[in-house]
Amino acid sequence: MARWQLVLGILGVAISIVLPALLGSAYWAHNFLVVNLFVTVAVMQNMLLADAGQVSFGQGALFGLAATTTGIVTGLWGYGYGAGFVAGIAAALVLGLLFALPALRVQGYYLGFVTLSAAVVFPQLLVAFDSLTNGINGITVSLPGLTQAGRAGLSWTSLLVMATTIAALLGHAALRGTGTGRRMRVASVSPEAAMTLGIAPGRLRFLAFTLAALGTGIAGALYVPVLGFVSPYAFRVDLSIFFFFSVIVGGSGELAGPVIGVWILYLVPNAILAQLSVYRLLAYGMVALLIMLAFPDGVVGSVVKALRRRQMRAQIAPIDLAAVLQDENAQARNTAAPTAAAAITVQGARKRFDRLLALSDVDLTVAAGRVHGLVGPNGSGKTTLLNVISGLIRLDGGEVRLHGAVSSRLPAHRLAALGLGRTFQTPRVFEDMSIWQNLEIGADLRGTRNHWLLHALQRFRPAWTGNRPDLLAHAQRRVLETLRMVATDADILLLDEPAAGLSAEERRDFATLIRFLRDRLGKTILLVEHDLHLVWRVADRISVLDAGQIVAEGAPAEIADNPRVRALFTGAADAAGR
Amino acid sequence: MLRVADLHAGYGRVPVLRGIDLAARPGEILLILGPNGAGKSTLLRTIAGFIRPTAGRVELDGRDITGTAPEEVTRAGLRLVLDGHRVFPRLTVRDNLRLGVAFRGRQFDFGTIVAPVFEVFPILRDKLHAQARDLSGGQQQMLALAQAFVAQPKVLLCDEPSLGLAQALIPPILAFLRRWAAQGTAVVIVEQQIEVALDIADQVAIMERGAIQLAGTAAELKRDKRVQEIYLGLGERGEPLMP
Amino acid sequence: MPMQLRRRTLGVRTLIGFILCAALGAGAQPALADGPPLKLGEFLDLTGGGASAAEAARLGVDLAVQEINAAGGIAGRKVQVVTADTQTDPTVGVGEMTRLVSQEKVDILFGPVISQVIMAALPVVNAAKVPQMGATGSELIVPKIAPYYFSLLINAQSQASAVIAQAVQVLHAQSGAIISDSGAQSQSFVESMKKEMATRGMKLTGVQQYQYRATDMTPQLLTLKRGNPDTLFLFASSGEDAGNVLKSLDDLGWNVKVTGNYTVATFAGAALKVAGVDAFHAHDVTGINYKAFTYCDAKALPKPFLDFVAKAKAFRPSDAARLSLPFAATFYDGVGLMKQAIEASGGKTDGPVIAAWLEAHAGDYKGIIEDFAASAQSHFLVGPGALASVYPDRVVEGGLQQRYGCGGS
Amino acid sequence: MQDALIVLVHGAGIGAVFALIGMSFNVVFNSSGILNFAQGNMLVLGGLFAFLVLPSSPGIGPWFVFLPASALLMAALLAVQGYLTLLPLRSSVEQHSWLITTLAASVIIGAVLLIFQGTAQQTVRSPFPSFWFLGTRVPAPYALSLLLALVWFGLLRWFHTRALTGLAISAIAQDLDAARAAGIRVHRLQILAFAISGLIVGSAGFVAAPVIAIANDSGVSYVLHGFVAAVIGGLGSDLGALVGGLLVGMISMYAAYTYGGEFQDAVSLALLVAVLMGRPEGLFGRPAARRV
Repeated sequence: MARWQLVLGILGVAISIVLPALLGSAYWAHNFLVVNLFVTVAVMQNMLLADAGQVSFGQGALFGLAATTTGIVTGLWGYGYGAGFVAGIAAALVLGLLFALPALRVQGYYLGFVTLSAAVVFPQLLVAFDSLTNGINGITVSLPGLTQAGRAGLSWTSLLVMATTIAALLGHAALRGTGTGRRMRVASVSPEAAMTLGIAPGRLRFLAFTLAALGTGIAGALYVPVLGFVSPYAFRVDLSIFFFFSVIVGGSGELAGPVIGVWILYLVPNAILAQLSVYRLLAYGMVALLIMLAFPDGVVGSVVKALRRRQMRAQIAPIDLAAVLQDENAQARNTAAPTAAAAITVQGARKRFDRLLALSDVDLTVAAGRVHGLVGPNGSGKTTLLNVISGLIRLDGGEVRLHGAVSSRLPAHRLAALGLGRTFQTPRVFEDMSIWQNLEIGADLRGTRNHWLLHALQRFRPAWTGNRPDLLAHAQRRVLETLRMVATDADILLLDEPAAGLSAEERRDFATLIRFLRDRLGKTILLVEHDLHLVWRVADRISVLDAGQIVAEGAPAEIADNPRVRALFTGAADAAGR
Repeated sequence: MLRVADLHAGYGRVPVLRGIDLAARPGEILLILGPNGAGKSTLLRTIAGFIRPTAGRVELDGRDITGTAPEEVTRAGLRLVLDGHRVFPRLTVRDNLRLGVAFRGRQFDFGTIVAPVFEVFPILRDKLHAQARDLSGGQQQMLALAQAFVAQPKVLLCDEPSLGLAQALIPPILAFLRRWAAQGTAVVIVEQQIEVALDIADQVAIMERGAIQLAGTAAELKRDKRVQEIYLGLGERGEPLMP
Repeated sequence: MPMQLRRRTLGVRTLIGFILCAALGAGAQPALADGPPLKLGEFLDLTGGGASAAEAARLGVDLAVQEINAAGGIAGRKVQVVTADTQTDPTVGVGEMTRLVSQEKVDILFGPVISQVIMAALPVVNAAKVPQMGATGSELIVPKIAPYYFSLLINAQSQASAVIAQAVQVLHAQSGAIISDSGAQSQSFVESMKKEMATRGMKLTGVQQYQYRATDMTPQLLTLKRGNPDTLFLFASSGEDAGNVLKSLDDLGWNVKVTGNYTVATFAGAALKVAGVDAFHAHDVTGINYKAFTYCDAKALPKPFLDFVAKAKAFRPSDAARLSLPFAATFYDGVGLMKQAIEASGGKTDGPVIAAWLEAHAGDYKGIIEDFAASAQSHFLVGPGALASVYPDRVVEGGLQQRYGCGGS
Repeated sequence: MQDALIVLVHGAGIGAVFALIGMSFNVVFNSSGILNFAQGNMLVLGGLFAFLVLPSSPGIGPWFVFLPASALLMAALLAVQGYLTLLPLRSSVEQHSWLITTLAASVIIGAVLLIFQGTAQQTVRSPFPSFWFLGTRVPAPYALSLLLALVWFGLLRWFHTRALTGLAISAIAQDLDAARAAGIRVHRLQILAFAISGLIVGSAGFVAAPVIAIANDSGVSYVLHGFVAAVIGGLGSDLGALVGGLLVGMISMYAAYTYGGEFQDAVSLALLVAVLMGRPEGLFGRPAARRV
């Protein structure tokens, strides 16, 4: 799916640099050098926005800082361009890290405002600190060795720019194939799901800002040989806005989006309509407005969406539960027979949200290798308890132990690393990754692709790599999410209403899967479920939660005639309890 | 009257409703029963236009309103009272009521139109100028119902009106709905308080896993053995629950 | 479904529209100009911080070109104008300059009005050897790095000395404070001022900046007031800004004398609208202007400039009414000077030839401004001798200002 | 001390303009979660209207006639802009499109101003004389802007808590689903909210015309300061915008006084960062703002 975009992008970059040089058009050659520098920055912005979910309106400041630093070191201090290049990138990295700091505290457009502030103030500060930056006069840097045209009309600068831009595109595509890239996208789409997969979103935000700063910094350092002159007026806030515009207009998240976006927004007003002079700004605004009205998902984004709609009817290899269930390797996994040891112990758990007491003094023990059902009416605190155990919510009082060790003060991603897995009420399946990648995210936690589950499913790999999960039916998404959790090698599984939305037949299959996980793989399972039939069918033990308290507990047969349980079936508990 | 035919819907890709057929006639109360997660709320939200159905048809007085925006559905005369006593917390009781009637224009006298409400729920008159967030849960539910009442809909959908209410409050609220229906409104209630609710209902439908398992008049269903077992707690121990 | 279908076709249509536009746009660019027309590139900062001056420059150039074409062109060639907007952004400036010299293959260039932009574009101009006249004040632009570039503006140094001469000799000021906008032009003047004050032994009591288009400068002025300077040096990039400084002075009730620069005089019209003539009187505001745009006796106004004003008003009435006509006249003169240079060089437009001619003969040209001068050492076409202190508020026809010391106050 | 007072008085004057922009953001934000980037240029258009209709020495009569005209004109323009901004949001999940459409609207207004007015900054004279207060002559438009900000604050408060339509708009902000269930036409009210924000900036631009820069490129600075005011005060809170605007005006003026004009923006934006880091929901904001 993404490959044609990558090819298109790289071809666009290469042709735009080589062709004008061959034709000897100094104008287009220069324009496309600038355009490709901007494309590089926009690719980084795209990665930051779409892959890491970070809104930055300040990338122009990073670009400008790298360029200015390179200019100072090379042009004012007289060191070589190499030194300036390195210094420029280093400066961009420092500012990138400064951008990442607020990202730990604020997100979304608020983060946008913070970075926008930096972009507004940046050129003013360049002027204010003129003793260092040469202020308003700017810095002239002549690098004839780099800028003179060589073979086929190409200078070293144009080769460097071409290599950088292509590397940025390739790097972005490659990042998406790596575990880190996958984790980044997971953390951006659903931070809580990410944490339960052992991912620390804050760290990935830092990484994303750093990578973006690196790419933007290289582009900024290359600005110096391309323009030969650095001055504050080139790095006004408009530039930062332009980068953001380009990504959206091209299509946020699409590999080729930045190329198309920059071409349209830079070339249409500045080159194609350049003669219009004062009408140029109008053209810029109209182009952006019309594209958003005609292509709400950006140019490439809307094309991709249309193509995908056409592919909707394509055949897809279903996720075959039987294949997993019959796997020989899997059957050998169950090393230890169920012991009486407690896998999860909750003691005196208390949690309050504003006026609502969600958990009041909950005690719960889940034996290793067993399925423990947790039932109760809506709003009784079941999901809160799951969130507490999986570390997404901090307790007000009491504690949680996993295998005897206190866990309630550890963050979710640490618990995941310790072998705790969970699923969510709506399956957290990541739409913009292939089905296979969705599975790999699980295995990523163990740092290996050499996972028995992946081996067992190897024969599905071609089909699952080519297909995105948005074509999967709900039940299959549920299975996929569960398999992904299995791929993390978690030994304690928390399932949050897994049967919701499944048909009767699908529920039966899912019950088989739960039993398989317990009997063959020796997993401990805490099952929150409204479908009491399912719970009674698979659970070894059941706790009933109501208004934040455990009101009944026992083996299924023991508690079936408990009035609280009867009430659950009829719903009478809701009013009686309050 | 409200007619729903072969309705399918869900949240995103999660199917919740699987071919629902039902009808609600003026003057009658249709009670929809079912365990948590059966899709009752989804059904009401789909009828009211909040969820776009993937298939099927919703008709109001013979007019197709499938996929119509919720505000237009309300204006067409079908009013949903959301679950969890959803009122506008930072507005006063009076303003909440005024908003309920707002779309009907200005030719209505506020006093006349809310009089029947205050008769049933005098507490609302006492707290007329209090902010809704300062009301108790039960009072908020009364307000939510009153807000729907002043709109004078042809069809009223009510999602768990008794949820979170003190026991003593439930009968008057249900009685209010009964009287309301008697004026010629078709009322659909999703309820878990079946002992009480069954008594005021004319028709009953039982939902499980997104489909209607059983439907009939209240009298018929009261006699049905399976309903007695499961929903009225008259059955044997847990056994029938495990197919 | 029909809804979606419609949206998609709309998208496709828009896309096709853009491609067509792009194709037409590209096709519309004129081919090589080795034929008769002589191409004049307007390289101007039409948007961004330098815009109001650039517009006036454009008016002067366009008017001159119209007259020249009506009279048979330059060396028998019709003049064709190609306009480029630098957006006051060096990055764009380099691109536009490349377009002008390599795409449009212009023969001569006019503009810019911002030093930074020409600094960035110099390598391109130098390689193409196109003669150029702009209006920049930075002394960094010397013939060594810009051999074919001439400035119609007095350089910052000359301006600073004229301003300080006025303050010292006429006002007998021994100390001064500087207020300016943070724009490029003003900052380079501030630098020159600091140097010049140091050499003259004048005390600098404070320097403050305001953002271009600021409307309230009271905080900066309050700070400067604490230094109690004899005079306040004002460097503005727009008349409105200058007017707002005066208005803020009034708000504070600080009756300091104000010595302004060339811009304060040239764009005084706008400043008067903002602050009113009383403010000019109250602060005894002076500015620096080209002698050609000044008068002493209201009954003996300089005719060349008045003629220009009449022509400009007939040419583009609305522009003439709102733009600085002295600034326009400067560029009008520039085109005339360039014409003479080309015709005297046998119709050649090579940078080295034209530059050599201008260095040798610019002083001979008599336009509205009579005392042009240039040399191999300085490409500033207007020297300190061409300047005079003026009352910016005593304006008559077309922006002529009364010289300081003429007539009573 | 005297100096500081003067600076603060002027800061409050210009801060009132920021507060008005901030309040106009809130109306739109509360109804749709959109932040309208074009608001700065809309303010400038209000000022331009004053320039076009008021004679060079205006009387008080015409001023009072044209003030509502300016407000209504801008309301109509913003309704159109609102319609266009909401258009792609209905057909796409792309949550960034409004950002582009509003910024593009801002660019287009600036470009049209450039084409018809050139780069000149227009000057408007106030029919009201300046007056002396705490040792400084205060331009009347500052006082009028402050008055207008208070009036709009009161009007908005009344509108959101008394008027039926205003109640409906605040209902949208409080519970979107319940509002729709009550038959409130959300889309129309969102457009109406755009129009109301037009009333605010239209009147603000007209009243403040003598003290703002009416030029093709000055909108960005106003929109940014308005944003900072609204965000510091807490997006959605009119009291926040009022306090935030005055705070930003006074602090940026004070920064110019103490550190110099080149650090004016740096200081007010540092204030923004400081507030966001310490209290992300703003001084008077409620945590977790709702989106469209």
